[in-house]
Amino acid sequence: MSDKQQNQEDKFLAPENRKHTVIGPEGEEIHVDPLNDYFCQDLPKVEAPYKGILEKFLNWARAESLWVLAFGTGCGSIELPPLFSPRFDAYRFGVAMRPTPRQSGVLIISGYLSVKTLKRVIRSYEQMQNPKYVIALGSCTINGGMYWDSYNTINRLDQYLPVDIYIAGYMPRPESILSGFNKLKERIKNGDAEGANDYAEKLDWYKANQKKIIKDWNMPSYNW
Amino acid sequence: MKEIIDHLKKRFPVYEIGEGPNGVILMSVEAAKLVPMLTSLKTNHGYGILVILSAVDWLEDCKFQLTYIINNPDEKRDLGIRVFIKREDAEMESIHSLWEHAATFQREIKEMFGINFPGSPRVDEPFLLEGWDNLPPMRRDFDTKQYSEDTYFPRPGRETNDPAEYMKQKLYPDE
Amino acid sequence: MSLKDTFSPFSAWRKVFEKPVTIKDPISERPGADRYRGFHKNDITSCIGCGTCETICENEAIDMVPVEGVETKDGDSGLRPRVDYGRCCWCGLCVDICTTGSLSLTNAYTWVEEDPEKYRYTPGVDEKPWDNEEKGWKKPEPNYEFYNLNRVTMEHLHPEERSDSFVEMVKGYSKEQAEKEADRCVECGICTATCPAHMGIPEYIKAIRNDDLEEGLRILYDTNPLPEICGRICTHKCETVCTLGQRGEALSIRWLKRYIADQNPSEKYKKILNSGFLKKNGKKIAIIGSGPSGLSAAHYLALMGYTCTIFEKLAKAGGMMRFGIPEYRLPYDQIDKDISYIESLGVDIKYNTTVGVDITLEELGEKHDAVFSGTGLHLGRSTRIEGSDHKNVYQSIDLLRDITLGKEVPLTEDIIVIGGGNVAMDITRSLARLQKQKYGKAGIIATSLETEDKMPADREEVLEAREEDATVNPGWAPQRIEIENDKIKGLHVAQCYSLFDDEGKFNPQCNMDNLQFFEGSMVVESIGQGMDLSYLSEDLKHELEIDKRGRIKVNENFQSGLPWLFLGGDIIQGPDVIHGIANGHKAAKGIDEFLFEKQKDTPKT
Amino acid sequence: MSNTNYSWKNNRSLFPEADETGKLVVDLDSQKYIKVWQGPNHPGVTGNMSLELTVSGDEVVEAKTHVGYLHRGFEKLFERRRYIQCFPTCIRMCVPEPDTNEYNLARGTELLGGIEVPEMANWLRMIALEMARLQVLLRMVPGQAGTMGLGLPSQWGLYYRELILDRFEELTGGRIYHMYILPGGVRGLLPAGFKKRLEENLVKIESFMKDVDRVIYANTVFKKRTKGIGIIPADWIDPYGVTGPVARAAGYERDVRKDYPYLYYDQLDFGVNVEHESDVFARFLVRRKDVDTTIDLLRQIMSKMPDKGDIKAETPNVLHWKIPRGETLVRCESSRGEYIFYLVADGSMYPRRINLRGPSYAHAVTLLEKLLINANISDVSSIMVSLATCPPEIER
Repeated sequence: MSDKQQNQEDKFLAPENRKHTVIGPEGEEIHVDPLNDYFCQDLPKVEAPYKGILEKFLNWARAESLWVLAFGTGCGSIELPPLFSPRFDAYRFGVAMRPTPRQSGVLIISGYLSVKTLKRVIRSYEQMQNPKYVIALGSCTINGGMYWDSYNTINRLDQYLPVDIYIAGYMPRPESILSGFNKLKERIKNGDAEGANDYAEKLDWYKANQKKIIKDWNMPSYNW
Repeated sequence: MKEIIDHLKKRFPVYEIGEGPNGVILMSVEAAKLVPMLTSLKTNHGYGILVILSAVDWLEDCKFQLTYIINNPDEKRDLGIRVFIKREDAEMESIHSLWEHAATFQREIKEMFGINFPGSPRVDEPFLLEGWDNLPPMRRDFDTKQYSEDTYFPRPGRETNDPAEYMKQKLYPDE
Repeated sequence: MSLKDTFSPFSAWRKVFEKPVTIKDPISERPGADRYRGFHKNDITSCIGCGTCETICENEAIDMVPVEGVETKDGDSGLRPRVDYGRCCWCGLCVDICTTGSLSLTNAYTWVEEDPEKYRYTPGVDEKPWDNEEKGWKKPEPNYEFYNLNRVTMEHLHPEERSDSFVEMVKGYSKEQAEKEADRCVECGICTATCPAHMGIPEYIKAIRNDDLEEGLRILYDTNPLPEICGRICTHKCETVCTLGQRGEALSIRWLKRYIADQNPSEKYKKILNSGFLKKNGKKIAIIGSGPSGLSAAHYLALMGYTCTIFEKLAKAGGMMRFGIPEYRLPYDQIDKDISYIESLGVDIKYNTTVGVDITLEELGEKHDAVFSGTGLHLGRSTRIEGSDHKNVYQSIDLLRDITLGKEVPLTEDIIVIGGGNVAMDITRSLARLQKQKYGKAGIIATSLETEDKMPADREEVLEAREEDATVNPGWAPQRIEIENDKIKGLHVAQCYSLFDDEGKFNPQCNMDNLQFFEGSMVVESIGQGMDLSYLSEDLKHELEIDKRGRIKVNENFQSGLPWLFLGGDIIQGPDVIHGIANGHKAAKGIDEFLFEKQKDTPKT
Repeated sequence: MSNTNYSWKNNRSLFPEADETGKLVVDLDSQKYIKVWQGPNHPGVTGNMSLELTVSGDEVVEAKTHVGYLHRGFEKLFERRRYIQCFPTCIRMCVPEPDTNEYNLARGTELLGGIEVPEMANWLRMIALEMARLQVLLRMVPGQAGTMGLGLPSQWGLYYRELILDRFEELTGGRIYHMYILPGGVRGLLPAGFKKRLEENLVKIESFMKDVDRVIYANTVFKKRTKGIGIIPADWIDPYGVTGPVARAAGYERDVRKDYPYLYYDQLDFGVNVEHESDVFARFLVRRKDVDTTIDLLRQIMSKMPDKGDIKAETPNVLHWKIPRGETLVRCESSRGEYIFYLVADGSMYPRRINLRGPSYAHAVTLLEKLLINANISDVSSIMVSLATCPPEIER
């Protein structure tokens, strides 16, 4: 990263994330560089599959417990609560909602993403542990949908995050979403859902795209 | 209703008085007289609710219109007051001292139209946008489609034909 | 707070004993409701590719794309909608506005893909699992339309008022009516291709909506220099393909054109059309015949700077428009309005000059740089049945000409007209008017080979003729004219049940058991016209290629075998005003091209 | 200013001092306060918005709402859409209850364009609006208990809401986005047997509401956690533009259906549900009573509406419908309060300005920020839900 770029980022950096000095309880000065001290510096790695039956077993296990991050990013999130209600009961398919990214394996992008949300979504995605998958709901994630000419929503999600499954519909019904989960399971079992590895591999490309539109990037480049 | 209009006519330079299709009385007033007028309506005539504070960009006239719609809950009546201000360095007196939640409206208008309301709480903080570095988006000279195409670029692979043009190409290309 | 409040929540346990409400797996097969707005379906055979769905789509989700197996033809653009499910929001507005009713939404709703590029498809062409789904969103019923399917009624003079006078019977639209009618247009532009002159129909209708009639007139004159005339008597092929006609009544394109022309006063034409000063290029063109094609050619040539001279056989200009169409349909002052504008561009009309008699075609060719001939079809055709050589058997075309010229027309109290075309209706209605004027009542019967539903005349012409007390009795083949003591007694006819044989040749078949006799003392034949090419000398004819039907062969620029001779109008394309205008326009371009090439070839002196 | 639900007497020293302007001075470096972000990804936040809370212990000393995560620039998009094209867009301005958007925009367009709506269409609009209100309330009433960990009733509520959504699907062809009300009328008559099925659903919902009463209303924990929490003083109602159930819970008889009757609400017999305590519990109670009112209204509408009739008035061709120059204000009562559209037409095919002012615009920004001060951090989401915060209508 060039110095100029670094300065560019510093301009937006939140005050608490800038390098600063803290006075300790005994009066000693502690110099803090939050970006280095508080955040992990390791970049994501491509995880090679295990060999043979072990990988198959792991994939089966991964497919049958899809924990979804409860992050309603767009209007599609109105169909997520019914999915977990008694009528559609996604739990019986091994799909459950989790409140924090650290426990979740599936990120549902439920529709459009404004630039402001995209920033949070990227952060949430990067905080999630491997194996992780992204499901995109609705037209908006494919080619802008309803908001194709809006100044504040992205048009193509695949430019910013690796997407494993797209579900058509505006918004998709719970039944649709369930078949999306089934398809995702199939892909995982076949070992095709390699979104996370793709993200690790092409991290520079993704980051460049993300930074192009998030003009006040005030967080570490990659943080998990 | 007539009394209030007559009263206002006497005290303030109001013009363009007319009734909207939904029974809303709309009138225009000079920007300088707005706050005294709203104060008088609020304290003396029971117009205690600020329903909406909205801005309209009349690009062709080089003017911004600010519409204050206030409501009298006892008489169940709405009064719309329009103010026209110039588009260059647009600035308007803040009314957050009359209605506290006017600050939210003013903050949004500042961000979306670039009309400044000096003194309004948190008016300079971004409200809906983050890291915005272009024209205020609600101004009519900001082209949202162009911006979207340049920034978020649509998925390629689409092409369309105008039926009339296409038929010309196919049926009578040389005429 | 009471004890009850502490224990009451435990009643939730009651639910344990209730039947579960969970939908059993496989859950994704649950069908949507009958009206569900799911994925698109299109009946591509009834779709005409008008693109209205594309226009209304707020997300620009629909593209019009060419489809294999669908041909571009009159009334069908050959395009079909392709939907991008990266844009669609399933609001169903495209279905509601679909002019043909071919587009609908099914109640299928599950489509999962890994590849976002796959979400583009052409309904009805790309096979999808829901193609045979019957349920789903269709256009709501009843009385739910996004535009008016019915025309604004054009006011006519009442039959009683009009049946004895030659006053124009169609009143024309008022401003409100015209704007309301223009509002119906969906701006698809399918009509433009069908119009022989390819007029910018959606554009001038838009000008009416915007109340910018000057702009409208400019658009009209781009392709048609006779809007007053066309606005009244055009055969409006555009209206036959109008997409609104798929489910309702086609737009009254002709009347709207007339509205624009009527509302612009002729003295303003030059200013509006910006034709005050035309630079002359010094080249001279002769035009034979002042019919639509001749006038059209003269207009466009004059605009290009040529000096045009029209040679007209009769004392007035207009050709068939003036002498073949009765005044109640096309008033003479409207013809004069259009022609006087063309004359004001510097076009010279030499009246009472018959080419071939007063001046030969060869002479014209020598004196001018090029000659355009649009002499039209002015010879009547005879039925050649027994008795048709009687002196009281007339040709409609001759009678119509005489009516226009103000000559005394032979008239009796009972007349039989043979023919089912528009000209037959014109003469029937004209003679009925004259009869009313002379005898106080109409006694005229028109008969044709074609049955009522196959008559070539416009439907409204037939109905209006009946309103004016003329009898129209179609479906009879004339057999012979009964003559007694040298006077016509009537016409024997036999029922005609088929017009064409299996090979499609004209070969009327009659049922000789079903005969009828129409009484009458005068017969008018109106079964078609022929061309008079006597002005072409044998030498010239030799150099021209003439096909089997007697028509002279021309290239796409209407240039004949003689490079300096251009032909157009009825003699090339059959009787139709708008074709004549289109021919004239194209021939004008052809002449310009020809002379430009010629000038390039000749070395400058 | 002070809304002291909790006594600060014991640890007054922790509460920040106010400076001369009355603004609290919170010095984060003093280590007395922690800044907590609640949202946008947080189970206790309705929709996609965030609260920036500065807490001392578990008491909030400063709150800031951050919105804009759902900002799509609707009002800009309207500028380049024809009137009819605004409809699919406008319904997305409030996701849970889209019908009020449709109605307001259609009504505004009709008022400015001078269109008379057929009687049948107006009755059908009322059915749609009341069904929409019912389905939101079925989420919101049990959802209030969900904010304090009692998630079971909201799960039930979601199922009963599904029943109404099924009716919507049948009537309009869409589960969430109905696109039913368009300028000039509506998009379809009631399907055969609709009234019967809706009545069956209403009966089920009524019996469900009894369960809600047993499990939530008559629940010691719920009462303890909601009574006296989030009190809005009565004199805040007007200056903060508070409307709907929140104003009614403070003793104000405010209901657009009564005050500014639209459609045929003046022909129906219903009362305005009022409570006086103005706390979370009172707001819950108002909404709970609203469910009954809505069910009653639906029954009245079904019995009073005609069986058939025109569903749409004749409008100009929607592809180039020019609305004459004018301004209007349209309001209707949504489940959350007064829902207002301000329309400016400039005589072209495209609206000049359509401005939405939903109840959350007033409730969830200025009022919520003020209400959260002194509140316990565990009550934050409870207060937020009780104000019926709907972020998309703030951000648009």
